[in-house]
Amino acid sequence: MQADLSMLKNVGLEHFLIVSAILFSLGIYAVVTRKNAIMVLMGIELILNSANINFIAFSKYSTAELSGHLAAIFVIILAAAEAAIAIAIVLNIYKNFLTVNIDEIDNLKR
Amino acid sequence: MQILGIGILTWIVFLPVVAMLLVLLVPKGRETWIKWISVVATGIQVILAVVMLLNYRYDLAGVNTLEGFQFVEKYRWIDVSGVAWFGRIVIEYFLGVDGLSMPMVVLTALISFIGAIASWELPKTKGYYSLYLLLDTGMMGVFVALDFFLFYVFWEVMLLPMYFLIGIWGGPRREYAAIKFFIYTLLGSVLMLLVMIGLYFSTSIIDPVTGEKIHTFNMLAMMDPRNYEPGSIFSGLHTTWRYIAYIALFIGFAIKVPIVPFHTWLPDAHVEAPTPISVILAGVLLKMGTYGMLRISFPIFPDGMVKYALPMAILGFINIVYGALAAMAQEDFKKLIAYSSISHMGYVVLGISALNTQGVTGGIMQMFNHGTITAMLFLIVGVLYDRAHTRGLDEFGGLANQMPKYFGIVIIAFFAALGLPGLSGFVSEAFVFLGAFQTYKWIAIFSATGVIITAGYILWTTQRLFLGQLPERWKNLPDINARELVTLVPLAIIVIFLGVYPSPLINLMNTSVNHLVRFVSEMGQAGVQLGILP
Amino acid sequence: MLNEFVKILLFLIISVFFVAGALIVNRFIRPHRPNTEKSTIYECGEEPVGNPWIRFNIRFYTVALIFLIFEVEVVFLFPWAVIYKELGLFAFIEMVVFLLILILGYVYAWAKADLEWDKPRPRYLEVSKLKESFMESKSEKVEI
Amino acid sequence: MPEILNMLIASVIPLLFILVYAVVILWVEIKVASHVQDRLGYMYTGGFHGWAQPIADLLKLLTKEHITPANSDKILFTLAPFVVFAGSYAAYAALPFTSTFIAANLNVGIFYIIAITSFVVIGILMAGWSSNNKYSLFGAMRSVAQIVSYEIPTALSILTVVIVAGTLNLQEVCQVQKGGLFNWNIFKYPPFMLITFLIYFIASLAEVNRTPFDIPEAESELVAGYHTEYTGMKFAMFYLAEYANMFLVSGISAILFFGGWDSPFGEFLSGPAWGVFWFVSKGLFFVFLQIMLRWTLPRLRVDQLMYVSWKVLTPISFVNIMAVGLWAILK
Amino acid sequence: MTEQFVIELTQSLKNFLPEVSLTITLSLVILLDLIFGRKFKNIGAFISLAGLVVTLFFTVKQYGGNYQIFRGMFVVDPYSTFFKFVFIISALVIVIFSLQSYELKETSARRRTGEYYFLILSLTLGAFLMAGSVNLVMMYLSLELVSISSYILAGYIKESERSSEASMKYVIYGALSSGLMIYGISLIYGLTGELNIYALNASLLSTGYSPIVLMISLLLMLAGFGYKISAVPFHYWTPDVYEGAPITVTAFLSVSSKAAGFAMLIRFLKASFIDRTVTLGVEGAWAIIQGLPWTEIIAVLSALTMTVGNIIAIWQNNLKRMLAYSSIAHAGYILMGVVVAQNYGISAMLIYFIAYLFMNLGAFYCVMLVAEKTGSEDIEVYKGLGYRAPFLGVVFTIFLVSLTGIPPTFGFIGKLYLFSALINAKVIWLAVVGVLNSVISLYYYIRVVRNMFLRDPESEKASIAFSPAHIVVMLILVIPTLLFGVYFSPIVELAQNSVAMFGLR
Repeated sequence: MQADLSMLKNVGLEHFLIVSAILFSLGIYAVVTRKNAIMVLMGIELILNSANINFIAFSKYSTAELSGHLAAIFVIILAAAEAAIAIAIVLNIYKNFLTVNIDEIDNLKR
Repeated sequence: MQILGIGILTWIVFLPVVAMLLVLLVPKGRETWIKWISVVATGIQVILAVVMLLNYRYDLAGVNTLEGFQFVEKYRWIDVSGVAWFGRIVIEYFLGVDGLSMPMVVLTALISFIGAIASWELPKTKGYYSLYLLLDTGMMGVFVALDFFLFYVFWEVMLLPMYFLIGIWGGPRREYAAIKFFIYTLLGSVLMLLVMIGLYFSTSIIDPVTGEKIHTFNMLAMMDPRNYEPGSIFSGLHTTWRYIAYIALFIGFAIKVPIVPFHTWLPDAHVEAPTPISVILAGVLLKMGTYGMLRISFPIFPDGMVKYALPMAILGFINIVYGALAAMAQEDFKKLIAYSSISHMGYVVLGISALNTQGVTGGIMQMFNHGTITAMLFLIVGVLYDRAHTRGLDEFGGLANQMPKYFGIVIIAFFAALGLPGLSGFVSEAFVFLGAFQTYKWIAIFSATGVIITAGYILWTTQRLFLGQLPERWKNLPDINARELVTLVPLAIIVIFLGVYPSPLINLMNTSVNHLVRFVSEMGQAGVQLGILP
Repeated sequence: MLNEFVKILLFLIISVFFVAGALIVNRFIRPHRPNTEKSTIYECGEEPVGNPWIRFNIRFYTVALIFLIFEVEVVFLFPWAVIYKELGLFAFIEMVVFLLILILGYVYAWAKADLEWDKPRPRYLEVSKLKESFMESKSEKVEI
Repeated sequence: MPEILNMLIASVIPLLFILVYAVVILWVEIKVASHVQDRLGYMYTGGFHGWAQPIADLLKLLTKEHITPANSDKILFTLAPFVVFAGSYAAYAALPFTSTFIAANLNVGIFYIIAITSFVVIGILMAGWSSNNKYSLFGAMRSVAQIVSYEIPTALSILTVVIVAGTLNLQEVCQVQKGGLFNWNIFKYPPFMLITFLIYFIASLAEVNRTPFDIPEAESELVAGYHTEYTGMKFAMFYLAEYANMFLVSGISAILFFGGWDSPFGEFLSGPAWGVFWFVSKGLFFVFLQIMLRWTLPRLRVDQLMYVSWKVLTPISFVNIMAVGLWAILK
Repeated sequence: MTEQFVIELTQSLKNFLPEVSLTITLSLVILLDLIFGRKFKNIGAFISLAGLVVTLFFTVKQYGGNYQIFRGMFVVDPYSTFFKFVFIISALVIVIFSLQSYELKETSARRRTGEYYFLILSLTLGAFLMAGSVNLVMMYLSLELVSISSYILAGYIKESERSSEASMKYVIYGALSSGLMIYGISLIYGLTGELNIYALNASLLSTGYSPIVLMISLLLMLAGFGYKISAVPFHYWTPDVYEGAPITVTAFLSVSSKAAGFAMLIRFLKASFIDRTVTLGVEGAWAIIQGLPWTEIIAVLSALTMTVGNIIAIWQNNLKRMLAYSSIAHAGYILMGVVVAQNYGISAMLIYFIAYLFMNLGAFYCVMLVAEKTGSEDIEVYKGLGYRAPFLGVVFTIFLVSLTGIPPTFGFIGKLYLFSALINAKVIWLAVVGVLNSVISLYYYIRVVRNMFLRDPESEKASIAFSPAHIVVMLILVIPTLLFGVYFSPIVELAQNSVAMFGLR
């Protein structure tokens, strides 16, 4: 138990950065491999959140300023807005194409 | 010299544009008005050229001295006030003529006039003539512009009208020919653009008005090594960048000439273009390439010129022989003339690469003479094609009896083309060989074989067209008509006149050519010893 | 502060342990005799019909969207509210501007009947008809 | 070491409280229901008014078989009760039971509670989706739509309190209201804070899916909503979470508007121990109110539900917040 | 403290009037459209026009000022004001286009015109903010405002398959690259602890940095910028979106959104990654920060962008798609100005922007008119169009020639200045690539001209008539294209005076 707590106290910047890097990579992986538009969007959300973790971690560990937190709030909000728009667009795509598989939606390439 | 407060050069350059606007305003159904407006405008151009000739001072050299230019017009066109991090920007409206350009101005006026008459029968008159007149302005502007920027603008202004003129009024493969012409020429001119910009940043002069140091597009300033800013890209002589720039410029002009590896657009364009446009192409446009070399490449990059004179002479030789051989192989009359153009432009290249008075004089004379002769030849092809709707040489024969007047004119043109003494072609070719022989003995000797091949194909063509049995289907071929004669006879007179008495043309350019040759060769060899020049 | 959040982590862990514990205890004393009838899903005693994983009404999405807008707004308002009294009138004006812009969106959604649960008629026809209607969209007849 | 122990104890106390409270309130609810409907309810188990009935129920649930419906998403199906319960329980961490006891004294307490309770929404959706049952899915969707809609008025009314209190820390919110009945937020800026409270209270009813907003588990339409397919202990966990939520929102009402652990009589009967009493009794009062409402009001239709949230409560909240804001500065 | 804060803020607001007026306008559009939208279909358009004119007035008044407002969030300087002119003009023109657009009149979009103009204005507002923001978060926010508006605009015709496909592709690529960008921003923030680009630069210079991390974050941020300006590795969305979106939107995106991206990119690079302690001999040149050769990266990007854009454009038969690739190529040209790392390069880009504004909008307008009259954007319908609609043919030809960069058109002047900037900075290889690309581009531009004039109409031969309004719009766009091609001093002076960025030499 003692060990656990001290470990918690020793959490440093690197740990956050590693988490965020993992999250970022997962997001990229999702974007690259998924064919479902919603899944791709979720991958993008992961990327945004990894940036958020970075912001907060940097803000916490480097300076006393709050700018990193502020940035995170704005990113959250933008992520929300973007998700809203994206999902609306995907819905519309579904109405027109009856699928959300982005590989099948390629009328314009032809 | 001014007319109505506007310089004569401005008149001669922009008169066609005025005429073009008039043409555009002509109501529908009045095609004749359009034709007359155009012919009159180009006619006035000829008159203006003659006026200029009459007022021309033969003792002024020009080339790199402002005082040596005549009919100078120099105004600030673009004048952007300076900012801290970048100096004042000045582009001038700077026109003037000297011995190098005067023959070309006369030639352009003449050929444009004749082309306008020759275009009488073409359809879609309004579009045709407005583009034609725009083209005229571009050509004339190139020959009188002394500001590089202005030169470039005129150079490019020609492209689009030419594209349309070939593309709309041309033969069956007109689209291909037009786009090929356009792309080749644009490729050449963008290289020129880069060199121009480089030169602009390398030269700086003191602004006479404000005393500021300004960059300039003034060609004359670019010719003076003292104006080059130290450390700039083209400063000094015999530097790698200057050689690269010279080659780039050379390619740009060579495409227009055309010199052999860049010539493939020419047969297509000439063959597909309608007769008057072929006339313009061969009579004026090709000369721009060599004119550009004389006006820009040589004086601005004398070091490059001197270094690459030999390759250039070899290229000229290749042009002569290749063009002639290719012409020999042609079945199509017009294509034959096109290849003969390549061959004849080779003489020009050879002559000017010799860089002595005879050679350069010969080159310019050949430019003028080839302009008139080849114009005649294309008109001749046009006359035949209008009647027979074919240009296959093998389909004809025995026309001498059927079309005697035509035969007479053709013989003059043909013999002028093969360089028969007494006709203008001989004089210029003789000068070219005289000049070239002094510098590149063997190249000159080998090039002379070109004359023999030329004689071969010209005579063979004469035989195929006019001698032998007249095929049955050409029994009713009418002889040449009055309008066609009007276009051909003046050219024939000039050809004969200059063949017998070439002095007016030689005198016109003599001072300038001497100056140019001295200037370029001394500068080119002087290396870094600057300031030795007039 | 980190400590406080560790406490919350503790809360979460405890709650998970509690649920897990309850389920495990349950596992030892409950019977386990599944059969097909039992594991059939419950539809009031009838045989289940169709696939339950259906597309649901677009309304849910609209609600989510409007919620998102306001929730995001609330996120901004909380920090502002905390120091509201320190900032005084100025903060009030700023907030009014901010809220007005949001209220504009709210009014717009209201006026466009996006706050109604039951819209009078469906906004879209079926997909097949929709495509046809776009083809002949110039004819003005088909309401999309 | 003691630190850890302290923390551990502090975090178990609310659990014990919830368990006791749930058992009690189960009984109370049935009794209230019965009396409202003019009957007696539990009477036999354990003797006095069937006091042992809830315990018996609990034992019964413990011995019930788990049925996992065919074709369900097994992982989500099992995970859902965890999420739901964890969501509501973790919120207790920021509740100040008294002036000296608060498990996690967060400086963003109320914000944290708003955030952590969204877990419940996810849990409900998981449950509804994984059950492979139409009614469950409908119930879950409705529930989510409802919670999400009423989140706005809730958040806005909380915001009003934050303006008044100037802090997000729930302990400090209570501190601000210290000193008797008339220092409580409910009496400030009359009548705006009262309106705020009403909005909060109505919205909180919807947040915990209580009548008149119990559309998600409307028995007559949807069987039992999102937990139709749940049996045994898993079902019990949903139930427990629901009761925990009931007290949670009531407790927040008490804290935000009624002084939390503050004694209504100023210094009289105040102190940490009394604080627990006051807080719990205020909380239970609102729980009682919720139960009463359940048996007095009919259920709303879905469209009415949305109407109330979006077109009544939200605009009023906006006006309210501006009014309070303006008043707060002018004062 | 509060007092001072308020004073600062009111002061800032005074210098924020263009944005404020835009915001008010867009609110009015949505509100009045709700109230009067049923009776007056185009009320949104007219309010937008009025609002834009008012904004223009404020912007003109603002020109020349050079200060920062909102505590280092935003700057007003000639550079941003210049871009605001570009945005306003393009928005004005687009609103006029939209009034005439058949796509908006004949589909379900006609019932949502208020929203349409609202989005156009909000895109413009976002572009305004992009041009002026100097804080990374602010930059990201404004970029997203532009992006989100444009996602919706691209899919504005909901029932059209290609429109919705366009918007989906746009949103996916856009969201991804903005995600990469914000990750890059977070890394830079971690490296320096600053979000303001000036402070960031100072911190980089004073405390040192790891070039690798800086390089990674720059590359990530370039993803965001590159997507906005459709530079090559991030250009995949462009052809699809440009083809699928309504033409008015495509035209708007190709000018406003791209210009905004460039405005921000240049400011960001110039403010963040130059070494201001070093003074170079050449006036107006910037010293690149140690260990981060971003000019080379941009140079490669630029060469790739124009080459890929031009070469793929050759195969396109849909005019909108062709113009999309051409706009990619133009992004490559404009990027050349960044490579120079001199004020001269920026001024060249600014000149090019004005040229691009007129010629590109003009080209899209012509495509729109033709698509309206013939129902297709395919190159086939252009056959013989020069004879069916001579005026349009000539005007379109002028625009295409200008896009190629042949004198005497404005496009040539733009290219001239870009190439001269490169040669002045001795980046000659790129200049050569650039001019060769101009030659390549000629091929596909002239293909359209060829179809219009060198071919005869195939089926339909009737001549096409245009209303005076159409002709006026064409003239408004074609006259500057020609006039500034021969007399460009005012534009050059404007551009030269507009390179001044706040706090930078």
